[in-house]
Parts: sequence; structure tokens; C-alpha cells
Amino acid sequence: MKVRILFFASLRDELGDSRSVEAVEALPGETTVAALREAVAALSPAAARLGRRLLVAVNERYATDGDPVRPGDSVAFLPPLAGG
Amino acid sequence: MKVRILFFASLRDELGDSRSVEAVEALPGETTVAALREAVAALSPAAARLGRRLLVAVNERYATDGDPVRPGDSVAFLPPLAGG
Amino acid sequence: MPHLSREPLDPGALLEAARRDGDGGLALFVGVVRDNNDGRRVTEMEYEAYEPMAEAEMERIEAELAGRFPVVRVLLRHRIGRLRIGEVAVVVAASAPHRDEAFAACRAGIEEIKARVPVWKRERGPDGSVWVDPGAPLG
Amino acid sequence: MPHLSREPLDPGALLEAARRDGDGGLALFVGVVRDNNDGRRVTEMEYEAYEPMAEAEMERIEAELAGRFPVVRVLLRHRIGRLRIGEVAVVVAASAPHRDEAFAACRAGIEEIKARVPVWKRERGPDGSVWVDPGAPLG
Repeated sequence: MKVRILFFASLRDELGDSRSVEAVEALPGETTVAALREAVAALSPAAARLGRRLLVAVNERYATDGDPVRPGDSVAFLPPLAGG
Repeated sequence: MKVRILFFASLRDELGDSRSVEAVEALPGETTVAALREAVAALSPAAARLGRRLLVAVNERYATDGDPVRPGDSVAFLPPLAGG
Repeated sequence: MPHLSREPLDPGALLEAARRDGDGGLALFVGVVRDNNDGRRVTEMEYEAYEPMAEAEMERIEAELAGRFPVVRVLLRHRIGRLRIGEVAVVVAASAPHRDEAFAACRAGIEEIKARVPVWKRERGPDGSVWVDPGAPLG
Repeated sequence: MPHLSREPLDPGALLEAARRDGDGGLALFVGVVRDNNDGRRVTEMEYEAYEPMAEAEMERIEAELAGRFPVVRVLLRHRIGRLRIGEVAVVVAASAPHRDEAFAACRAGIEEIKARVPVWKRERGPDGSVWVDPGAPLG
């Protein structure tokens, strides 16, 4: 299935504001954060290098690898934070 | 010897801004903080009640019982602080 | 109330907004842009956020701190955009009856912001620009 | 620089006065008059000081903190006179490259003021007036 992913900061410089990414389905019409991590790592050496330091948010909340992602969810990949 | 002592807050309400107090000499022309404490406690039941909670400053620095006091020194008796 | 701002932040006003008449102790943390980072000279810092999530996360932090520190009112603000040296990037205002709780909640507020609010900064200086990564492995 | 003031204190201005361009973390403590004390309603607080000693003691505290926290600049101010609810009685501004030292020095500053600066306050309320004695034995 296709999922649109938002990028920020260094990842946005490399990949643009957002991209539509193809991810393996876990159930019909549903993928997982882990599958999206793999898809993004394949897309970007920088993302691959960040590995677990890259955070993922689904619908504006932090998500973990097993969390489901469905069409219409807002998914963001967040490089290491530097607020404050 | 006579020593002028400054009072503040609750002690000033009772004793006025300052008073000249008679204190026992330890050496000629020299008394001690301890002797002044005794003289002030004799003057004021409130001061006596405060006891060790009453602080003494000589020339704008905290002083302890053994410290000497000479004519011309500026001596202050300070009720419990309440700054901040 | 918006927690993210493109306009300059006013720490004193935020502190007064946090205060209630029963409060006696107010603690404030202010993060400003400094003229150096990791040994490099800095002339400007550009902050960006994942804005809807940063707003939501700062609201969640305020709500959590209200639970952890029931007697304290904590308010959080973060600036975004291009900031010069000395400009205020983040403010945490904590108001409480007494100072112990105010200090504790203020400290917790800035730690939570740094750990969780999706904000990034691009450092600009004489040698070019770089995205700041506070946790980058050395070497 | 006078540390005691009969005029209203401006916490934000003091924080900016403490800041240097290499600083990124600023911590502030502000003590204000609250509307109650020991269960009594308070309408006004009147502060007085042994003025020359209070000035000298605040200067000594600043100098000592500069020794204990060499990377921090700490500034202290205390108001005297009659203050209404919410008015600022004391300000401690601490500016440092990073937040750990700023918080530590700010906290130390207010503790030293409370322990050492000869200032007293007379609380006024519907039941009359009383000199505040924070360390009074109970009962």
C-alpha cells in the first residue's frame, strides 16, 4: 500500500516535504511503523544512518514499530530533535 | 562602656531605631558581642525570648559572641530575617 | 492558546500570565541563541517545527505537569523562524505557592520540551549552515 | 549597582542584563507577594531592610556565587516598601552557557538571600498587621 510520509529538517532537505512510499501490508489496508521504517531507510542513506535515532509519529503522536498505519493517517519521520 | 545599637522590624517597634546601651568591658575600651547580647536581653523581653535566633551584625557583617566591639563600631540586632 | 510563535517571546509577560494570587514563588527558564556551538561561531539560528504536533505535544506536557505538580501552573512557549544571537527561543514559566515546586516544575518543563517537542534548528555562521544534532555520536 | 530598590523591579530586564552572547540558558526566580500566609489573608506586605548591610550582603553573595559557579553571571535585586498582592519582592537572574549551571546558581542565589540578607516584612490583612517570622517555633 501507498503511504504519504512527512519529512523535516535534514531529511526534508534531502527528500522534500513529503513523499508517497510503498509499504508491505501487515493486514489488508494496514501496514506498520516498522515496515515504513524499512521503506524510508531504502529511500535515504541519511535515514538509514540515523536508524533508531529517527523518530516516527502517527497522527501527531510518537509511535513504535508495531503500531499500525492505515490510509489517511498522518505519518511523520523526525530527525533528532533540537528544540529549546 | 556605652555602645549605640540599631534595631529593626519587631525590635524597632519595641525599642526604637537605636539605643545607647551600657556593656561590660572585656578589655579597656572594648566589649564583646556576647556582652551586648546580655545587655539587650535585659532591656527587652522580646529580645530575651528570641535568644540565639536574634542575629548580631558589627560593621555590616554577621558577628559571633566572641567578636570584639569598639567605640565607633556600627552594631545592629537583627530579628529573624524574612526576605524574599 | 498557541504554544508556538513566529513573533518574539516575552518571558516576563508569560511569568505574569502563570501567576495566581496565591502564588509566592515563580521560576522561569529562558533558552536563547548563543554565539557559538560545538566550537563553531554562530550568527543566526533558524528554528522549524512539525507545527501541529509541536502544539499538541506542548499541550500534553502542560497537562502532564499539572498532574505531576498539582500546585504549580506551568506555561510553555517555543519560537520558530530565524533568530539572532540573544533572541529568546523557548520559555518555561512555573508559578507556585512556594519555590521548591516552582523550580522542580520549571526544570521538568524544559527537559520535556527538549526530549519530545518536534523542533529543529539550523545553525548559520561564517562556515555555512548545519542542522544541529545535540545527540550526535562523536567522531 | 544598587541591589535594593524602592521602585518596582523588572524581572525580564534583569535577565537580559545578566545575559552574555555566549549564554544559552537563563534561569530566573521571582518572589512575589501572595494573598495568604499561615492561613491568614494578606492584603499588603511592607518590606524593610537594614539598608547598607543588605546592599553589602547582596554584593557579597554575588561575588561568592561567581566563585562557586564561574561560568554563570548572577544578579540579585530586592524591593523594599509597601507591596500589593502579585508585586515582585525579589529577583534572582542567572545566565550561563547551559541550563544546568543556570538553575543551580539561581537556586543558590535565592537560598542565600533568604538566609543572609537583612530584610523583614510586615504582613497586613483584615486582622491587623504582624512581622513575618518564617522560622518561628510552632505552637
